Amino acid sequence: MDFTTQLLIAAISAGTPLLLATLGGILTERAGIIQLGAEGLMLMGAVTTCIVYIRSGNLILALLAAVAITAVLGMVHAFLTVTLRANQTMSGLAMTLFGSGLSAYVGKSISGIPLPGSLPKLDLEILKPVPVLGELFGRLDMLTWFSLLLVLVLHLLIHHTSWGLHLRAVGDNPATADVMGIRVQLIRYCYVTAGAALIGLAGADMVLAYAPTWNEGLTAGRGWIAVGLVIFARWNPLRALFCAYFFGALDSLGFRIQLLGSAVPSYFLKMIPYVVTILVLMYLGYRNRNKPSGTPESLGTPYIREQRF
Amino acid sequence: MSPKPGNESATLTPMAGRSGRWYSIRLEYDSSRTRSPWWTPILSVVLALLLCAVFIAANGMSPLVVYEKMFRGAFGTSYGFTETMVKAIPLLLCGLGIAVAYRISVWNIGAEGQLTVGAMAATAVTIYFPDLSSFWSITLMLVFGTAAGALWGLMTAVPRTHFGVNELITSLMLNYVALLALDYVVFGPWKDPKGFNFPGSPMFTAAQSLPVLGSTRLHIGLVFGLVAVLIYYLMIRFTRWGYELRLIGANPTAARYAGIHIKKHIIIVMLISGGLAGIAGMAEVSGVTHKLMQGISPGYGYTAIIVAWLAKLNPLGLIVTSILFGGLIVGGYSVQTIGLPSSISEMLQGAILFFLIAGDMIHRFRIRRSA
Amino acid sequence: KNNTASNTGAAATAEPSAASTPAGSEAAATTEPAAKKPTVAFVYIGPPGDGGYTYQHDQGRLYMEKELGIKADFVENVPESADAERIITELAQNHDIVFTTSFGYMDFTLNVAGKFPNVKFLHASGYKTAENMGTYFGKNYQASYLSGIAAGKMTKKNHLGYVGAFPISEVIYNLNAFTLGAQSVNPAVKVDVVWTNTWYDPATERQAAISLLDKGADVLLAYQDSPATLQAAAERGAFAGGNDSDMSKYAPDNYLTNPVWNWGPYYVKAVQSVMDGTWKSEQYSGDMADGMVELAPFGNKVPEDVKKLVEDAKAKIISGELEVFTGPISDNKGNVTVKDGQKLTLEEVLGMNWLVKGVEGTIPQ
Amino acid sequence: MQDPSVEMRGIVKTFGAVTASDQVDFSANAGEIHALLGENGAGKSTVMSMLSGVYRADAGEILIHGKPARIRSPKDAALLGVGMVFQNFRLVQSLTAAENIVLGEKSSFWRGSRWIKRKHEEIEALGERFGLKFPVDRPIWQLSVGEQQRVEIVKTLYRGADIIILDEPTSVLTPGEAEQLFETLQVMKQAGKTVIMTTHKMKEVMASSDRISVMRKGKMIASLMTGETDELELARLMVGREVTISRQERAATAGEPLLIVRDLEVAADHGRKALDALSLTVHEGEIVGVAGVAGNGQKELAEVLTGLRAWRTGEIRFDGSPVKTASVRGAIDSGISHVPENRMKSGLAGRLGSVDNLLFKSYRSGEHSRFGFLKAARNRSWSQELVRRFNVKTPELDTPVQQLSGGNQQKLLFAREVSHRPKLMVAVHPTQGLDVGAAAGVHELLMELRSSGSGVLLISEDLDELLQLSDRILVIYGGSIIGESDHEQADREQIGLMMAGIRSREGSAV
Ligand SMILES: Nc1ncnc2c1ncn2[C@@H]1O[C@H](COP(=O)(O)OP(=O)(O)OP(=O)(O)O)[C@@H](O)[C@H]1O
Ligand SMILES: Nc1ncnc2c1ncn2[C@@H]1O[C@H](COP(=O)(O)OP(=O)(O)OP(=O)(O)O)[C@@H](O)[C@H]1O
Ligand SMILES: [Mg+2]
Ligand SMILES: [Mg+2]
Repeated sequence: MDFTTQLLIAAISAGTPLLLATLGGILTERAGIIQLGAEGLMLMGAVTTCIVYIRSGNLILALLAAVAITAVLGMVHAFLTVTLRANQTMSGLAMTLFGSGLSAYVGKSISGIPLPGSLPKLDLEILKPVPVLGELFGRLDMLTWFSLLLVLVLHLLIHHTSWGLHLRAVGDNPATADVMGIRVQLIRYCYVTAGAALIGLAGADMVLAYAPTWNEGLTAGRGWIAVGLVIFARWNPLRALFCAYFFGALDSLGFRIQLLGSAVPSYFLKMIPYVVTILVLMYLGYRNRNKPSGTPESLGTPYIREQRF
Repeated sequence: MSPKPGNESATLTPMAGRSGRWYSIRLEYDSSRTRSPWWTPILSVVLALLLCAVFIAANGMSPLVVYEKMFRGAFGTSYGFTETMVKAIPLLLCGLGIAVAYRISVWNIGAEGQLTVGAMAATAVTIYFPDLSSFWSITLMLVFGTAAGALWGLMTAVPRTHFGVNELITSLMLNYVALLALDYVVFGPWKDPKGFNFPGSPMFTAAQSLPVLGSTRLHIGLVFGLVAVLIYYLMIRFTRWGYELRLIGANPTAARYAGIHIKKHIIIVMLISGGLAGIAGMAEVSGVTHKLMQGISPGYGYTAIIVAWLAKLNPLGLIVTSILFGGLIVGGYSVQTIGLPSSISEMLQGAILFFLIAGDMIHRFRIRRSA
Repeated sequence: KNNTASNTGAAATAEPSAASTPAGSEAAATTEPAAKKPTVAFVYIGPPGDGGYTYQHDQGRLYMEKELGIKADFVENVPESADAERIITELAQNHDIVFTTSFGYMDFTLNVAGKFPNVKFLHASGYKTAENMGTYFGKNYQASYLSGIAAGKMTKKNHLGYVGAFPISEVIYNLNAFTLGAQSVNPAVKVDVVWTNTWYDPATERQAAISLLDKGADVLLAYQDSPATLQAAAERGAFAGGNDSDMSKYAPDNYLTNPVWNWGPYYVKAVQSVMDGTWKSEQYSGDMADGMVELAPFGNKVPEDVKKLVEDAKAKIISGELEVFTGPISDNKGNVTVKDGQKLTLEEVLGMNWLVKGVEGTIPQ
Repeated sequence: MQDPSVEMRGIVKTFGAVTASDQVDFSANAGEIHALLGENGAGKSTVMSMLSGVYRADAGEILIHGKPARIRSPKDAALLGVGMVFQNFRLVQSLTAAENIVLGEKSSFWRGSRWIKRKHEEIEALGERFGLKFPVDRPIWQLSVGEQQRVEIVKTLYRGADIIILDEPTSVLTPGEAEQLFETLQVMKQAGKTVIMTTHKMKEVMASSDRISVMRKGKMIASLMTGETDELELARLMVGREVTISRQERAATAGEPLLIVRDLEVAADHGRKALDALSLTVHEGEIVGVAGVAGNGQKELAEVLTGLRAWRTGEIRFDGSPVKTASVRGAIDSGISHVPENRMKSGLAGRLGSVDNLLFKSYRSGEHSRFGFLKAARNRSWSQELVRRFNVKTPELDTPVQQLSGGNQQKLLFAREVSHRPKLMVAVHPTQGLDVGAAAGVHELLMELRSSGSGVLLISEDLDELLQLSDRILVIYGGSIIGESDHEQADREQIGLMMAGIRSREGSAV
């Protein structure tokens, strides 16, 4: 295997939870609601998976539980921001704080206990002989395949279906969507909930794929990275794939450069993704200064039917 | 956020009425009620305590005992109280900076990074000018700390004003950059040569440390914070600049029509915001830890966001909320000696914020009967 | 009871902590008068459930509680920052002995020790002491050396990998010992090292491990708090070990072994000596001989001959016949750092700042 | 008499203290074009919004085709066959015209290219039938206002509405385009639809409708057959008293040239040309009116002159010296004042009180502040004085101005803009949303400015207002001035032609 293939494999492995969380963020924000609670939701997803998996021994049940719990938390966010029209930034921050605290609190009893198993891998024997693809896709786990599938599904959903059209309309101009008979608040609830569930699944993936046991603070800031990636990917699932893997690759590249005996301190290598994000966003801002930016136009503003414009 | 009042029916429960007519009770949203009552912060703290009480009780402990312990730990003894104040200092300074920015809807979440670079710059003074007199080292540390924080704020502001990049993202990313830079210096160039290779700068000398109150750890940084609050209060109330911020906050479009350069103000506000966090960083190294090390801030920059919001960006309210949160953090550790994890304090912070933002909105709804 | 000059705690006298009261009275009922039993507190860097460093301290605490019939308090997740000083102070107000279990507490412990002369402070892994403050730590590099022997025998490619948290002395001397151990049985072996700059972040640790595996290492050791390295190695069919505690439960078939801490006996001894009034400030350094440092049980697939080899070396270390850092040792830049026959003093080990020959990697400056 | 297809009885709607619709009864028949006439702010949009489900009535009932209807959301309304073209278009800018039209359609989950192609054809055919043409596959932000309106109309037709409401459809159209719209309405009428059109333009009503309902201050005043009434009666009903539209006699006061603009070229928000070689002159003591259909560069012209927008090429001279860069402060300091188009959006800060709102432009002057500190007490008494002099009705000086009535808000704004004796006033739609009395007050203020020697550039869509006040009327089209006529010889028809882009035969552009 050559260096690039190895790096790609590592990028997929490091990028998958980021991808899931970013897709969750994209769904939420496409509907016009800012989601800064990703870190808290990921932690809650991870801890729920661990508790249920350890108690029941059933992986599917554990994943379902993680999705269910984070979906409920998503509904809390939706209730605050959609129904009560509370400040979306603050609601997200509250979610992150509460989620970190609660996950540490409820996870006390099971921390350090090994999970009964890990994610099943799909062995694709037919792919094996194919040079690069075989190595890349021959042995990916179930959630990685799910995330890849999801990218495709969401891309098609957003751009080629009636639901996607509704979603885009709600995010860009809820007043118009409303008069066209689209149930703005309902759609917002649905997508905020679904988005939160996906972010929770990202947390589940982190614990299942990386560490076979729960410990508080397991995500170590990945949720915040996902928040950045949503914007970096400019609310597009296909771009999210590349951005998440790009971050994953940089994560891994740092170690590979260390191993090449580079004199550059690893701290600077680790800064790259953050600095690159800012620079790329600045470049895009400059390039698109005369065009609609691609940001869901109503992002951050609650919709009130009888409010005048 | 729109300045125009509007109304909307939120919920409806139709009831069969007489003669074919139908009636419903509904909640109507009235966005002109922007000023929420003074008691919402208090109520939200109470409700958050109640919510967490459920979790404490589920852990088989009496919430009353726990809260009493927390309160005692934070405010019950003079030692606890001075420690609460020590915690309140960075919260107050960062919270103030955040409040300035939020006044004109600049969502700075980068106080953490700004604080960190402030601490680093202050430490740089001790490393590169080790032999200055007490007055000069403290002054220089203050100047450097402020300038570094302000620079970090500027790096958030310029992408927003000149490239249209959302400041939430920039400030967040810069937090990580700052923390990595901190790692670099404490493991690399500024590592204490006599420190057995452990990360951290050499200890500051007495001349490089802020004066403290008696044998406590309460340092002069508290005065920085209070002075900053006072200046901020006066500026907002009585100066042209305060008036301009008020206009931008109320209606940015109108402010543009009044000849106010919003971009310039975003930059100014971020310089101040970052500068104040930088002072907090300087005060933390020079007043409390007396050396630069990893984890110089256990998340002050993030907690300060809640502190500012809970105070409704009001300078005097900030003093109260920063002490409250200082107490929450201090008390959070105290409860551990009776076997409760410290995460309860984080949960409480999150819950307070949840209830606060909900409470701020709920009072805007009123019940209405309609056909 | 120790009412010190700066003891401001009304809480301390009027209001003993809720947890220590029942323990005290229970003890009173069984053996000696309660007044003789000291109150003990621990300051932890992580949560006891971390399955690693703090977990082992907590096991030690529980052992001590059982042995002496004392109930000890603890405060977890104490950052190595300004908070530590307050927490240590608070604990000093109503405890007789305070164990601070992480390096970063050193200066804070020292500060507090100055204010509470009647309280005994014991700080793990540091080097500063005072009249009422001692230090304790163990030569876990001895066990690292033994892990190295096992790894050196098990590797098929003569290529080991080491995931280091931070380039600090503690990690460096363990890495060096590991390398020396491996070289003692397999002179051709080389060790690649990467620094993660985090104690606990499974995602990052996994990437570090994968990078090492991709470069060809087939046995890994991780000086980290999560079992992520072990999991990554298991997926590739490689062997790995962790740190601080027995991690075999996470992947029994791919587990090698690693150093583990066993603090219990020391805690019993220290508290007992305070009870007896014989306590003196010292820099206690435990080792494999007194059992503070141990080697975790081998994984399922470690062959008998390898175990045998390790057991032999262990016996020699315990008997004092074998000392890990005995010259000649040269660093990986070609300088002779330990001359032939020279043995490094504990101080020199604790300040180690160079990598032995055979380690591929650098200490970032 | 046939059964009405829409009937509204006793409809009440209040917004805070404002009763926008007070016991309104209304009915319209199938196959008729029904005009709802009323002043700005009379409540036309409010009543129609309740029919289309955007607002919910506080009281009253609605019958559609004779059956009581519960319209609680736009969706309910759509199911009952009610479609509305809003005054501010409800279009998603980032979506194509076709996507906007099919929005909300539940059928066909999958939207492959075949489906899209079929829909494009369907929509084009529908447009063809009613004489409405626009590019179906372009995003809305690239369409002109007229095209956007056509999209809106096709949208209602596509959704099968048989009750179609058009809210102020002609305010964004040229007379020619309006003519075309009325033809479309005729086709719709022929097809048996109920067409309801709100407007305050009596001429249009007379020319195109079958029946007319008149609203005033939230009340339904009358409902008449078009054939049985005339403009004068309508005007009386609409404003509640006799009005005569006449041109005032006036002395010529024009002096030296004050503002000279030469060959100005300005870019709009998305990079297109908004002003193209525009030239004009305003003299001291002169009111220059700018007529034109919305979206022809009026907004940009006002913004350039008040320093809000930079220009690419061209030359601006004000008060004898050249203006070099766009600067709002520069404009304020050199004596240009500005009454912006939408007072609550850009003229006032609704959450703040009168003092803060009055200080907008002058807070930097030595009179109101010193060393960066505001002279609080002085500013209060100064504001008190202005509020008194301009007769602004406000409970207290600190009452948020969003609680004032529209007329009082506008008075406050004028008080501010006039208080520092401007040399030039750029006024954009200054009487929009005001009742006759308040509008007359504004007109008086503008005339006062004129007689005191200031220049006024009056940008308005209200031709009557322009004809009444202006010394000269310029017509703006496609970003340039394409015609001019002076007070004496101004001719509605000619101006209307020019607004459609047809250049006057005799005169060329200034
Ligand atoms: N959403 C709203 N919130 C508050 N007040 C409103 C709202 N909608 C309308 N009003 C008020 O109701 C009154 C009637 O407004 P409406 O828009 O119906 O008038 P209109 O006849 O359509 O006027 P125009 O010709 O200017 O469109 C006005 O006083 C307006 O201020
Ligand atoms: N949002 C609001 N909150 C409180 N009071 C309001 C609000 N809007 C309007 N009012 C009050 O209701 C009254 C009527 O307002 P409205 O805008 O309908 O006046 P109007 O009859 O249109 O007068 P004008 O001709 O001056 O526009 C005003 O006197 C104002 O004080
Ligand atoms: Mg209207
Ligand atoms: Mg009005």
